[in-house]
Amino acid sequence: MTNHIPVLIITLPLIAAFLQPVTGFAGFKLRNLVIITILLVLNGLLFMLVPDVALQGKTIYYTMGASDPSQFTQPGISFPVRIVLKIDSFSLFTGIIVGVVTLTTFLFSTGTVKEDKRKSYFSTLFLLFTAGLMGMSFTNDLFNFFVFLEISSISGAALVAYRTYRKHAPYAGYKYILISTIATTFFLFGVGICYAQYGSFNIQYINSVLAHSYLDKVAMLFIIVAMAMKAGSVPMHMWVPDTYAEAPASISAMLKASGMVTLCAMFRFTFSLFGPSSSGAGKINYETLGWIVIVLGVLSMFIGVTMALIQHDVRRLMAFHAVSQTGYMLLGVGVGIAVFAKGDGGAAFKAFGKMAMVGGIFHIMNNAFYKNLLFLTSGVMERRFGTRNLNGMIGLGHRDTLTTVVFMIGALAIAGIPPFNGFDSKLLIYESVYKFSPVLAIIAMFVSVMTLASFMKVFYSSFMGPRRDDLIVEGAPLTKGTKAGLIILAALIILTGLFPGIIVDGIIEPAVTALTQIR
Amino acid sequence: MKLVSLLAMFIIAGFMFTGIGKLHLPGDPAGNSNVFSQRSSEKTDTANISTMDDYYLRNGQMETGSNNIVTSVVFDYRGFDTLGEAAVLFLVVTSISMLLFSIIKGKDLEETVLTDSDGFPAGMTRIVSIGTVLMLPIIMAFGAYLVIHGHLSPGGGFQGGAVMATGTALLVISSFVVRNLQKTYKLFSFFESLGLTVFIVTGFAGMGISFLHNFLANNDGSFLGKVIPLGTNPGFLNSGGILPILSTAVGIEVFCGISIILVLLSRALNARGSQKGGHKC
Amino acid sequence: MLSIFLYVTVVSLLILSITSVIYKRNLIKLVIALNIAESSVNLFFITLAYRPDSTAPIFTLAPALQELRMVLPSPQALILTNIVIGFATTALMLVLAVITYKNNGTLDIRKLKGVEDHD
Amino acid sequence: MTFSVVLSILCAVILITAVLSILFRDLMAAVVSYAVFGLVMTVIYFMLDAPDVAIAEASIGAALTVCIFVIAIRMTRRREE
Repeated sequence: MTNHIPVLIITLPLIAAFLQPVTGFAGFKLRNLVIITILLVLNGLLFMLVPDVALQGKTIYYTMGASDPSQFTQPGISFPVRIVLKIDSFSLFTGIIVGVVTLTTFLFSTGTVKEDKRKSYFSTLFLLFTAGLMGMSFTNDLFNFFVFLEISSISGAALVAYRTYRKHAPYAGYKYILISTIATTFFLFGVGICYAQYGSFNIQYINSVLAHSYLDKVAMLFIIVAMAMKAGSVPMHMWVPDTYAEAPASISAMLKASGMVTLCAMFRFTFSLFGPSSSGAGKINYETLGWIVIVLGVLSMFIGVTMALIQHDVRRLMAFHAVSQTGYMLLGVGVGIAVFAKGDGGAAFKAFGKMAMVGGIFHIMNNAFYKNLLFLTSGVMERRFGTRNLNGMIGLGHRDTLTTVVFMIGALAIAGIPPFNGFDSKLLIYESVYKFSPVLAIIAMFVSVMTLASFMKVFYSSFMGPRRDDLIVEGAPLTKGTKAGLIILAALIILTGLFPGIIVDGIIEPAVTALTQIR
Repeated sequence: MKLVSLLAMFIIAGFMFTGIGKLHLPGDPAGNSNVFSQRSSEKTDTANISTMDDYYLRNGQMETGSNNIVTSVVFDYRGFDTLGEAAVLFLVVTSISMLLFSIIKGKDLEETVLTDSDGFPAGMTRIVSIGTVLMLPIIMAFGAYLVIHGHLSPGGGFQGGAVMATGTALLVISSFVVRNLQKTYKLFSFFESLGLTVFIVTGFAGMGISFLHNFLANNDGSFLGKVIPLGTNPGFLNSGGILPILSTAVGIEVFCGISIILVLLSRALNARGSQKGGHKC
Repeated sequence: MLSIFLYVTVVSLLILSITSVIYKRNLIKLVIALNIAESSVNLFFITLAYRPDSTAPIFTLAPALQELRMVLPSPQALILTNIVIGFATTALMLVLAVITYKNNGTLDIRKLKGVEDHD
Repeated sequence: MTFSVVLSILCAVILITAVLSILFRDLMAAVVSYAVFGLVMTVIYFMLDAPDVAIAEASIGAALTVCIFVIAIRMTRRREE
């Protein structure tokens, strides 16, 4: 059964979702238990793959419906004719992010989303969201990726609009699906152009015969624009604050995970699809592409953090920080792309480009954890005070010790303060980017300081101050599931922060190697 | 902001228009243009094949036992996409139920329809009602034909299910509003779930070899496993392996899913308090 | 000649729909525009699949010739999937637009703008 | 030759109906225009040897999409502001 793990990871949440109309009758406790079990099994399956894939560098293929699923192609032909799932270190890394985020988020949502008739729909959509993100991580087929992109964006839009009684929630959902549909249309155009030239949809096969023609560049433009739009990078970031603010807290966290997966996919398309093919040297100008990514990253960092400073709405503030943090990853990986295919035989890449990429990719993981934690705590704050406005919150620290502590951990991590995980990845980015261009590193540090200032504002205004029980709308203590979700995330942040070497050597470094094929 | 996006749009348009001239044009065939040239009689012939589509055209018929190559691509070679697509429809039906049950409340669920003396709905003229009653069986039969003959003639699960759902649309627009929404919804929802479950269970049934493996095809004489001759032939209904099963499952799922969407939307239209601002057309 | 016509139609439809997404303000009109974009993608793929003097990839209907030419099957299969996905997206967008109208009393993006702040 | 002429006329019809369905300020008229768009698209698919896609487009693009559009417009307002 072990060689069927790739397909099980995607189909288990699908089956659970399809059976929801049946299991939904069994009462909500059983239903939640079933879903938590499935998410735990998913995480278990993912970590079962770590020794083989990440540590030994194996690549696992799974060809749907073939007589020998572990082969990439059938005997006698050089191209795959069926859909292939591919698990290498990079997709495993993406899958682990999705697994951890979905588990903790669902644990959190068991206590915060009201148990009523519509909760059954909520959990169905949540499972499908998970399946979509897992599929996006593992598929090696462009059209299959499109299908899973649609699954994740449609379920995301419906979940953003979950609280239809709120005035603007449906409009936020509408915005999200509008942007997603435009992005998927662009993506499909890019896929069509690739297909027109190579007659295949398989990423690895297309890369092996890539001719770097003019049409390839057009296809790359379409695909990368689509992914950047979906990940919420700067020119198309306007939907992010509205959507993240109106969604339930757990769904904001899931949207963030979806953005991270999209970003990972964008990097995979840059390197594994349009990267220099094995047949010839790269003719696409990677330095220009890298600089475009860097400029997008710097703009995202700067605009995100400046807009965040003036917000009074806690969720919009965090959403703008999400844009700003995306900038760090784009900066790190952009530096990597810029020095990726330089004429010096990869010396510059080995010197600092790879470290920048490790920093950027590591930051994706760290960001997924602490941003998730911050969104979840903002959910607790919103629940307590019945508003998202910072002016209406004061003195929460007197009641909710756990929330205060985990918020503090998350805020320090996002600002890059030493014992937490944000520091490790930011340090990698600073060091390597400084070798590439000192100005960029200084901008990145400056943005980090502004982030700290902004989160101190939130901390002082909502957790400090006199105890005001009259402002509290809902005083019920947090349920066990909610607490478990928060504690797991906080523990992960601290552990990653204390032992970054293990994570970097075990997961991140193999992921970067799998992406760039440069050891 | 608008100007910037428009500018970006024009840049992309420029790229596209310049790209058109360089695209593979439908005049010059990529790969082997003749389907049977130098085709050996083995089940899988891999000689002289240069693209994926060539492979489908030359081997699809023998490997999957289906005369319609599009169906064999949809349900066999790229069956996982189809599973995802069915999941998208299920997902949208779930979302729409979730969103619309906040508009449709209590009494709307069992609202009875005004009928005239013969039991036809009073909303439209008699011509529309009787026309609906006459058309409905034909549409349903055509849809069912498309689903069942998906591996022989144009058609398949999606098309058949969608055609059958136009029958529901006809019922909706001729004001045959469903009497008891709760029961109808549960029925449709059950069958939708059933279709999807059949699909995924069929996929897992081939798991001894791989997910969605066509384990029934070409088992001579047994259930759905008839071997069909190479080339033009009238086709046999009991060929195709798991394709007819998957096609039927998807057909049921699409029919029920789209029906739920239509029924819920029409009930939300007639729900109390929603007439304000609406226009008759 | 023929193919250029089809490709120009595809690109014009895409540009038309994206431009109207940028400039139109009615939520339902935006859905129509996106549907047109989706149709343009579908036409693009079907055009890619086409070969002159060929038959549809269905052996039941094919003429019994020695030299049999067929159009490419896989883009058609993908477009079947895309059409259903497009319908699903349209339905969801329309329902969201309807509920937005119920909550705010307008479908105009300008009037919906700027209301997201504090509440 | 006839094939090319018919196809180019249909392409022109497609473009005209698409532009009309964007320009009409009466949403119901826009949707009717979109229905014509879907029907002509069906004919084009059939001419390009894609009968499977043509059936799907005929039932979904020309019938069901229009049906849900009409319902949605009846639930909101008919004219653009």
